[in-house]
Amino acid sequence: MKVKFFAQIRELTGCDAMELAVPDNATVDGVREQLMQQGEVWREALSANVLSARNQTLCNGSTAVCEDDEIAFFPPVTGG
Amino acid sequence: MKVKFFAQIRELTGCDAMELAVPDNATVDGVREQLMQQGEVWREALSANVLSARNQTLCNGSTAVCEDDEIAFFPPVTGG
Amino acid sequence: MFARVAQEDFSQQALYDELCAHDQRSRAGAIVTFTGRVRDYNHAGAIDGIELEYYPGMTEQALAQLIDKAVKRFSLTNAGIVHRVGRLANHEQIVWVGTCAAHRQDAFLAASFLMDMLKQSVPIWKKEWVGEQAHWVAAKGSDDDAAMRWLTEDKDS
Amino acid sequence: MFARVAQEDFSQQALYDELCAHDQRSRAGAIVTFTGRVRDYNHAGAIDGIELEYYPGMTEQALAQLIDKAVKRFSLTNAGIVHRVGRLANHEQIVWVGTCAAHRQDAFLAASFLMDMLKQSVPIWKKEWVGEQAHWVAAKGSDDDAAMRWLTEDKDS
Repeated sequence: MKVKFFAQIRELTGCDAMELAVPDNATVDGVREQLMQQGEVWREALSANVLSARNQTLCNGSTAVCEDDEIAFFPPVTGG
Repeated sequence: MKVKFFAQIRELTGCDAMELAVPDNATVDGVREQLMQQGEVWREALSANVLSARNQTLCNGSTAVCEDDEIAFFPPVTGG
Repeated sequence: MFARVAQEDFSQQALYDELCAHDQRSRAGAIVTFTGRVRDYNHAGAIDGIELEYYPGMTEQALAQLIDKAVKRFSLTNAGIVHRVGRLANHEQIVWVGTCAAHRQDAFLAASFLMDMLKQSVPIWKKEWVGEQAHWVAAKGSDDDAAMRWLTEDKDS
Repeated sequence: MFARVAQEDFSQQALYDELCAHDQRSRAGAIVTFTGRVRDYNHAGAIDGIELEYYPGMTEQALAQLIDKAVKRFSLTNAGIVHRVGRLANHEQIVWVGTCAAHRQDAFLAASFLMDMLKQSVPIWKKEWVGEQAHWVAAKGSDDDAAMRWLTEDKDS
């Protein structure tokens, strides 16, 4: 699956996008947990108040995801 | 004193402005009463819901007036 | 600040530029504009334009006082209003209001306030034309209610 | 209806004309615009411009959905939104919202709604520059509260 990161999360992790293999029956929270295993900086970046989107629509942690999805993690928005 | 009329009142009376001599200690209501003496059409025009202004500032019926004033009578406003 | 009565049409860009150029601190984060246009219908059906009468002298003064009140009440950095008079065809621009403030809520509230109060306190009267006939428009209770909202808040504070 | 993300600056007149040209019934009596500009200060002092990051694809989609929601909720005859991204200097234009409706209350409410919801649901993130340093802006509780006002009304109805 494609995973994207924005703003503080992108800067902290130094990563704007990655391909990730996820198990069957994964959820957004599962993906986030998996990413946080990658190291301290990932844990820090993703443990704060983080929003998520599945296929460019806001979703919550319990949303189911599959291999073809585009998942994104980002901080609360501050446009306008 | 100068008296001005606008909108329906101007049209009904056929008068947009006139000079009027008023007694000492007159009020806006007194001026209005005096004008209504001029005939049926004046009575009709000035007996409805009428606003008044003294020297271009909204005022009420009990406002005192003097010879140098400009008094105006008009219906509720409908601009915008 | 500006408050004008005009026979001729106005330009959105020119008024917006005028509003921002004279913005007190050139730092307004929020600018709101309202434009009112002639609707081509009323409650009874189609109309053929309107005609606006005003009280030269008092109308300009009432508009200026309204702007002044809005600037103080909502901490605006600038505000302006232009109201046309005379005969106007359907869809023509009638009135423009613009407000500048540091924050959006003030700019929105002030523009609403200006329109609500204008409809209650500025001497302008509207006739609607249908063919060769023109009828004076009656003041609307809903406009009184809208203005009352602000006046009641005045009393409370 | 239009909803765009843009690097380049926008023209007030061009957006206003676009909004009115595509007004469904060309009969909107009320047009409200909101323009947000870069303020030259924040709570801590002077700043030197901002930088806006977005999520290509999702941001455009979120703006379009927001416009759609506002048009339905407030019976608008048209609405549009443009949000800039990238590096912006102090006082530059950031965002423009325009609404057309038969009556002024709908046009005002819809423009407020669009700005409140934009600040809560559209993926755009702001950095403030001070000299050579840039800091991400934290989401404001007051913006959540403003959006909550509309969301609570949704639940009630």
